[in-house]
Amino acid sequence: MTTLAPPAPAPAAAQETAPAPGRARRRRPARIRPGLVAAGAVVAVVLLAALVPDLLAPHDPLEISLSESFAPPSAEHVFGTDQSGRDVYSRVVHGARQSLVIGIGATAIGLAGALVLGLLGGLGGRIADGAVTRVIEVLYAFPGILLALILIAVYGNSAVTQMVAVGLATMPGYARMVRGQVLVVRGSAYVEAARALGHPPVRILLRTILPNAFRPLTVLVTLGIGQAIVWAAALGFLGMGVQPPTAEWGAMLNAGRTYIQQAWWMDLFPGLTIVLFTLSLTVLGRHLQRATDAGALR
Amino acid sequence: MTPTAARATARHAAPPLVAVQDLAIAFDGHEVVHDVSFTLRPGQCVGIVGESGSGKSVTARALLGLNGPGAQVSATTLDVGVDVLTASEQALREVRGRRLGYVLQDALVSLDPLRRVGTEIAEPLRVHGVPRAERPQRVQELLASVSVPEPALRARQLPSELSGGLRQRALIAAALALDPQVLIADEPTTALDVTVQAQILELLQQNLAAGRALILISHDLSVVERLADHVLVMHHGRVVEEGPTSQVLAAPQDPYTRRLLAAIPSAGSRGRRLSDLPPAPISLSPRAERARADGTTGADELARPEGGTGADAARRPVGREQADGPGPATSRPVLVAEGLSKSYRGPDGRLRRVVEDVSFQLCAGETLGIVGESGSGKSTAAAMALALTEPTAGHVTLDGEPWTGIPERRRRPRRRRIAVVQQDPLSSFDPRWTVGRTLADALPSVRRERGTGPARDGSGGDRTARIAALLRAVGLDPALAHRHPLTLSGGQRQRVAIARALATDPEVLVLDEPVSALDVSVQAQVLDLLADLQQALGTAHLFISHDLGVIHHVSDRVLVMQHGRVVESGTADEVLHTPRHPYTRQLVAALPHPELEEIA
Amino acid sequence: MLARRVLTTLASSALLLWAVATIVFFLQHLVPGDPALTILGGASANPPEETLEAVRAQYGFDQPVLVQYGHFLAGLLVLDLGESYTMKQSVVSIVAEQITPTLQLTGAALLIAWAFAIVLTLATAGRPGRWGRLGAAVEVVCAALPHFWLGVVLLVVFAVVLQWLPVVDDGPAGLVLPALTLGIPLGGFLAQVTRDEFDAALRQPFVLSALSRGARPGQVRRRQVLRHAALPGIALSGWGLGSLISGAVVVEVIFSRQGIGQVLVAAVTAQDLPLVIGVTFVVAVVYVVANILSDLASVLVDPRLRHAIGRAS
Amino acid sequence: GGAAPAAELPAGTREGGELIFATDREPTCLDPHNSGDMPQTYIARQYLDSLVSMRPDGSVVPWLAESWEISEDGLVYDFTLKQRVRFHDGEVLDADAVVANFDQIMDPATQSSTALLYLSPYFVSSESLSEHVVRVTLKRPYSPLLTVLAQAFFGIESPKAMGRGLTANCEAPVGTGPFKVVEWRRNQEVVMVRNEDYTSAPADARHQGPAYVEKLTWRFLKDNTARYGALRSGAVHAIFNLPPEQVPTAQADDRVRTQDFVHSCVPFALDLNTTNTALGDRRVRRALVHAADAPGIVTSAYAGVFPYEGNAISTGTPFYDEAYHQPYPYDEARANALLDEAGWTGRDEDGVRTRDGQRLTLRLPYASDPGETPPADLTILQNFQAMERRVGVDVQLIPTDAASLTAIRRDPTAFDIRAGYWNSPTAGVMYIKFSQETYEIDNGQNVSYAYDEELDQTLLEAAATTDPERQQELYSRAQELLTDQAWHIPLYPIQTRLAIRSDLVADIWIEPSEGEPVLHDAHLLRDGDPR
Ligand SMILES: Nc1ncnc2c1ncn2[C@@H]1O[C@H](COP(=O)(O)OP(=O)(O)OP(=O)(O)O)[C@@H](O)[C@H]1O
Ligand SMILES: Nc1ncnc2c1ncn2[C@@H]1O[C@H](COP(=O)(O)OP(=O)(O)OP(=O)(O)O)[C@@H](O)[C@H]1O
Ligand SMILES: [Mg+2]
Ligand SMILES: [Mg+2]
Repeated sequence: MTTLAPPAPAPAAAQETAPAPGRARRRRPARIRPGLVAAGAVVAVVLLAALVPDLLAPHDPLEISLSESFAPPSAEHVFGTDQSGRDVYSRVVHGARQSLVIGIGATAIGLAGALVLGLLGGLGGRIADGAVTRVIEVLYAFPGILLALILIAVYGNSAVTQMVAVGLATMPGYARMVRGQVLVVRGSAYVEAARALGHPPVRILLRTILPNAFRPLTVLVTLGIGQAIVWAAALGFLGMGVQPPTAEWGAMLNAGRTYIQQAWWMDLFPGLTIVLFTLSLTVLGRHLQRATDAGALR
Repeated sequence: MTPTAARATARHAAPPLVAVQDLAIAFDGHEVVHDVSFTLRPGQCVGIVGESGSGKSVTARALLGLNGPGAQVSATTLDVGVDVLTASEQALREVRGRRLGYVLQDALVSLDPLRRVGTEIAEPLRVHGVPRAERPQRVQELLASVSVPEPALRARQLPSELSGGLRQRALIAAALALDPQVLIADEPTTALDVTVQAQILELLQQNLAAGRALILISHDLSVVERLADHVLVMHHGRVVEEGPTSQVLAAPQDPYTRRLLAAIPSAGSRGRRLSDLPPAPISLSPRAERARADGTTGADELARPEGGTGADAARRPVGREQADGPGPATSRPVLVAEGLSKSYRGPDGRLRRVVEDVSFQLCAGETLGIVGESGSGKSTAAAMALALTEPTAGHVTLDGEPWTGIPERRRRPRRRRIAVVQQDPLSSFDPRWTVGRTLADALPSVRRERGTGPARDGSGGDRTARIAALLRAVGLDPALAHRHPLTLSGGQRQRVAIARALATDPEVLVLDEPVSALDVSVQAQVLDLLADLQQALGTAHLFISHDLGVIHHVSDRVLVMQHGRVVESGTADEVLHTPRHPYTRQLVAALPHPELEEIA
Repeated sequence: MLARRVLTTLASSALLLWAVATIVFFLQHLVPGDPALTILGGASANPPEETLEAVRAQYGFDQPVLVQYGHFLAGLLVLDLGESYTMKQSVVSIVAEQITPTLQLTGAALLIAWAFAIVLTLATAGRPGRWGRLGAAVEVVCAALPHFWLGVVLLVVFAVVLQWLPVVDDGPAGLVLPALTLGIPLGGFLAQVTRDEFDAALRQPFVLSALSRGARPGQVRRRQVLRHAALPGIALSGWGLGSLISGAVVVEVIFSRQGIGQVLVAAVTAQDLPLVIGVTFVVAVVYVVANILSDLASVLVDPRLRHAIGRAS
Repeated sequence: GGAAPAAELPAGTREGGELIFATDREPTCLDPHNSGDMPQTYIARQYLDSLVSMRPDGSVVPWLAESWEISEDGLVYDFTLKQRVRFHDGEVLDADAVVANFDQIMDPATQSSTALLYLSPYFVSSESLSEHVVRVTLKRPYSPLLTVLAQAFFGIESPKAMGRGLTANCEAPVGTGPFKVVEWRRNQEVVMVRNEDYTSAPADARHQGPAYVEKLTWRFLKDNTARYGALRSGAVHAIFNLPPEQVPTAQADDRVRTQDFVHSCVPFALDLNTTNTALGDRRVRRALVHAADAPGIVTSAYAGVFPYEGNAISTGTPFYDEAYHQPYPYDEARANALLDEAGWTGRDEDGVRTRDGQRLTLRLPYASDPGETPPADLTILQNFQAMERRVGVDVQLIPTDAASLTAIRRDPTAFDIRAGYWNSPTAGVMYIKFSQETYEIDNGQNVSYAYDEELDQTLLEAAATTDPERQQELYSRAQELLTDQAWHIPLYPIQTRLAIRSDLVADIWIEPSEGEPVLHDAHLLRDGDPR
């Protein structure tokens, strides 16, 4: 659980330093990179699985078959079966939706909170900024797991609680980043240019400050989705994860852990899925960021 | 004449230290340097000049074998004591620092900010096996030898604690640590104040006198003129002209060299065009246009004149002749600043006055130059004039009405009458936006003009036309509207910044170092453009620069700032020909080569 | 000046601790369930109603929450955190006993994370082609590894099957696997941050400058570039140590280690308020101290910060 | 006195050394009088002695009580204590000490759940007749009393130590047993050392006098993989609760010996809350059992390691009746028919049965802590859920934390099904779970909220008789009645499963009252030092 969304390193103003004149012009033309294509394919398949799982899954993810438990991968069950004889592949496919909901939901909650805090801190003047900095500090000092456990104890164990819990735990990291970024952008020459043009503050905020402050968040967000899935899975380890027998990657990984010595497939496939998906999101995120950073250099 | 003669004799006696024949350098198959050849003998100074991107630095790095893994370097000869093309990495490392000292272009960032200056200078000593015990002593000697005061103290400081000039000296000291026979100095004086610049040149001169050879790279002809025996003029990666310095500068053969020389602004160039480009074809009357805009918004494109050659425009504009005299005083003052002061709280919590009691008047059609060294408060004064920063004391009026000290809300409708071209053009653009969008953002919105709902951008066609007109007005191809600022050259960016300022049809234009990031030839074009615009539109310019030549070239009247105060003011000629304040005198004295004026 | 800086740090730390304790206090009061039952033995107990009443009166659960909060604050002032409902022991002594093994674990994990990040960065960052990409991929994968899974795999492979390391052991050998479990994902994360910075620093002119003096590229990477690259990672380490404590919850269960993580989970689920507050409190203290340490480490690496420290965090 | 036990040991073994025993759950209090959770008894057995000791056949033999006499009416028990037995703190074991123990156990403040369930309904008083004779008086005859007292829950503690207060006594209780508690390192281990003056081993011990091993370390290794891994790597000598998923590997390993013991208990079962309208109908309850395929789900979840048990009590319980082993075979058609008959004929869009617009949804909260609900049990719950889904019954599994679960226990409206078991050395355990008395105490034991007058009478009568044949008759009837009601769905009997490194240690055995491992006789083999 170390891996919740990272707090911002120093606000990344350095990204903006111009390359030597003329150098930028000579960027390589965009080659089709196989890694990028593969990453895109993985994400596309996962999205497809989340939207129409039945298209990809041959079996009912919840249907047990007591006589077929712990069957190794075969033509019938390509990823094998689990302790109740359920088809692991179909569960992985069906798990996409729940995992994505948790991952994206938690990240969205974290970001939304961070947005409010970060903007308040970045735009609100000295006192507001001081207060926000304190709030972020306090949230940091709180062990994330504690927040999650208490929330689940108070509001019961549901996908929503988990999303909120994980979202809150990741929020301070995003908030710090947003705040730093807003501060950088606010002081930038192009915001000054906009002011000099006599644009009203709301317009400057919406059209200039916000979009630029969020640009560096893309990678974080793509990373964050994967992290949130892993986070929720860790809650599962403590028995606070999604309700069984719901198919969800983290929960599957956690359940498979027990049988790792006799049924490795129960862990391998959900684990690979999480890692591949996270990796793909990161690759895409980095590419996206590079593309926007360079101001679409083509 | 004497030192040069002495060196000339030495040069023919000794074998070359550096021999380059048919050097070509390519990145990813794209050749950026072609067929460069030269030799360097002991005591000799070869100068390489040329505009930005012409391949000067790449050539220098090739001598050290440091062009990076992406570079393909070829030459019939590339000898610096070892054959760079065939030598082992080990052998090259032996040469670097010991035989060739290299002073990088970006003095301010070429020292590791996390290491103490002493460590940096000791590095070549360490790398080349000088015992640890001897190093501190040597470091201090080296610092002393480049005239760094209190060398023992400086050695313990961090680069960030040193001024630009000191950093440049420390860098030179590191390059000289092992007493290399050849020193390569890449733009050793750019980014430095004139006064400091003079000191560095003095230092290099001493070094030459001590018998070391020097390769001096600069885009500034005046700098090269002072030191080099021999000059290569590079253009687009090619040597377009070479020869003894005096000969090349006095009687340039190549058109590019001639253009380069003509482009240097100075007192002598006042009223003349610096570039050989035709004047930007602007003939619209902004006031008339504004009147029309009140009624119609349709096709009020910035009109282009038919014809209109550069020939007559190359003459000094008539209005300027008048402005030179008592003219400005008679015309109406648009921007008046009185007793402006500004304080900032420093990191130690103490208040620091960065601008103190600055007053000036700016009249329509006039250019007021503000000159002063870096950090003297020029930009801050400008920001107060723009009411982007509230003054701590004093006030500004625009067209006789209060401009500072009122809520921003009341200022906003009048903001379009005063526009700014910011100091660093690149960072003044939203990096996500194309040029077109940047300009569109500056255009008055239809809503504001018509006072109707947000059904604007429907008239996208008009806006596109206006953007194209603006781009043409600053001499850019309208097709650039789809590019991102990052992909533009420095000169193009600066023009876009000017176009944006013009988009609001201002009466006052604040230009904060509009040419300092540009090399001479591009600078010349931009300065010409500004002059043309001023003539056509009758705007008042507040022109900020640290370059006396530029200031003298453009200004009717001049303010000299030091430490936040105005130390001298008057007409350009008064101030710069007969400076009264010691600081101004120092500035003028430090100008490297009054004689170049005559050459040009 | 220094005294003032120390005072500010102390004051803001105290504020932070108070805020954390207060939030936990009220949050925990939202949890349904009867603390009196917890005190009387938890799930398997069947106390009669009179006993419950007596306990409620004794602990003041029948008083309004704000009054309870007042008592709680009063205790906090003298660092009296009360007695654990479930462990029937003073919270301070439980926490004091359990924090040491956790700190050992998280400290070792942080070291491993840094070693991992540094080795990986030095080996692959800024290198074109396959190596660079491989390094970047390894980082992402490591950062995405869930502790509970990594721990079990390491345990099975190295302790059970290969038997190279003990399954359980209080000594340093027993620390290896748990610390790896915690350290590798954090290392992946630190490496990501470090690599970005490393790439940026490698493009700085001072690198070329050093090379032009004859320095070896490897040396420049190690002695100069790495230093720049490590800065954001160091700044994150204080936070990292705090987050490791969340991870320790899982690792301590898997490797059956003593520690604050296990206590925390048990305390939250059993609604053992004094213990929850005690643990949160000490975690916050660790966080505060870790941040001060990471600030100091940043200053060591970046002497420019010497003048800036104590200003904006 | 320090007899020389080494002399008695078989060749190739050695005296002394440290024995490391690892178990999964850690008690919150070491004193077994306080509350009464299974992990407490396992440790208590090592440092406490009880009055009597139980044999596998259900009979009892002397321990701290050398002999005892029971009055004709079965209401008065006179125990004569062993002489010259001292507690670890030097106090003498006498009649007053035993009385003090009964007082402590019966004191509501001690919160002894075992006392509440085993003694309160019967107990009147205890008194010392002489220095070494204790008299216990009962309200009504209670034939299982001796077996009840054999449990470590009723181990005799030093009155002086008990006087220190509950908290201190929890931390470091003092008994007369073969080991003394030295230190309890929370979350890690309880360290015990040999009681060099031990003279009070039970009559069925394999040797008298002090234990063979010098030091006993009782480690808590919560994680299944780690616990078994520790055994395999030799870091511990024996583990409690061999994880079912590891049984095949353990059996394949010839260094590991497994030892099982089926508890006398109400098996692990799903209790159906009859206050739920649907579950109040016996047809629905029976349908659930028919649909569950209980043998199938147990076998799949426990990999065949645990046997299925469909009776109200386990095979290890006295008076178990084979006839009720599998009363409701897996029969989906029958289940559907029963549900239809009960009026649950509608189906909603998910295929769940409805009646009068009400869905047949049953909430099953379970402990979210994996230590409380091990993976195999969770699998059982999931399998059960899936099986019931096939006949249109929607079972909702609700992971719940400890505090909330405590709250649920006393609130019949908060759950419909709960999983649980009850260990007890007597068949009287049925009374604890299903009687009007426990229903009215409302202490959470009668999870089904159900009782039957005939059942109550039968069980009370069985407790009052001492005639084994009559008891068998009555307890069989009770099993029949319970089976008929289908108030719960029994699944598997609780087992104590030890895995022992037979190359490192010998002579660990399991006593039958609560399945407590006995380490007094254990001795390390010559090369048996694991560390
Ligand atoms: N590593 C590189 N990869 C690709 N192109 C490069 C690289 N380094 C330099 N170039 C290109 O080589 C050309 C010459 O660059 P160089 O730095 O030598 O210019 P310069 O004359 O020193 O300009 P300036 O006055 O701005 O320093 C430029 O077009 C530049 O974009
Ligand atoms: N917002 C600010 N807060 C604190 N100090 C400031 C601020 N803006 C400017 N300063 C300080 O005020 C002084 C004057 O800055 P200013 O930018 O006006 O100088 P300048 O003459 O424009 O220099 P340059 O030629 O380098 O652009 C500098 O020392 C600068 O550090
Ligand atoms: Mg250059
Ligand atoms: Mg400036």
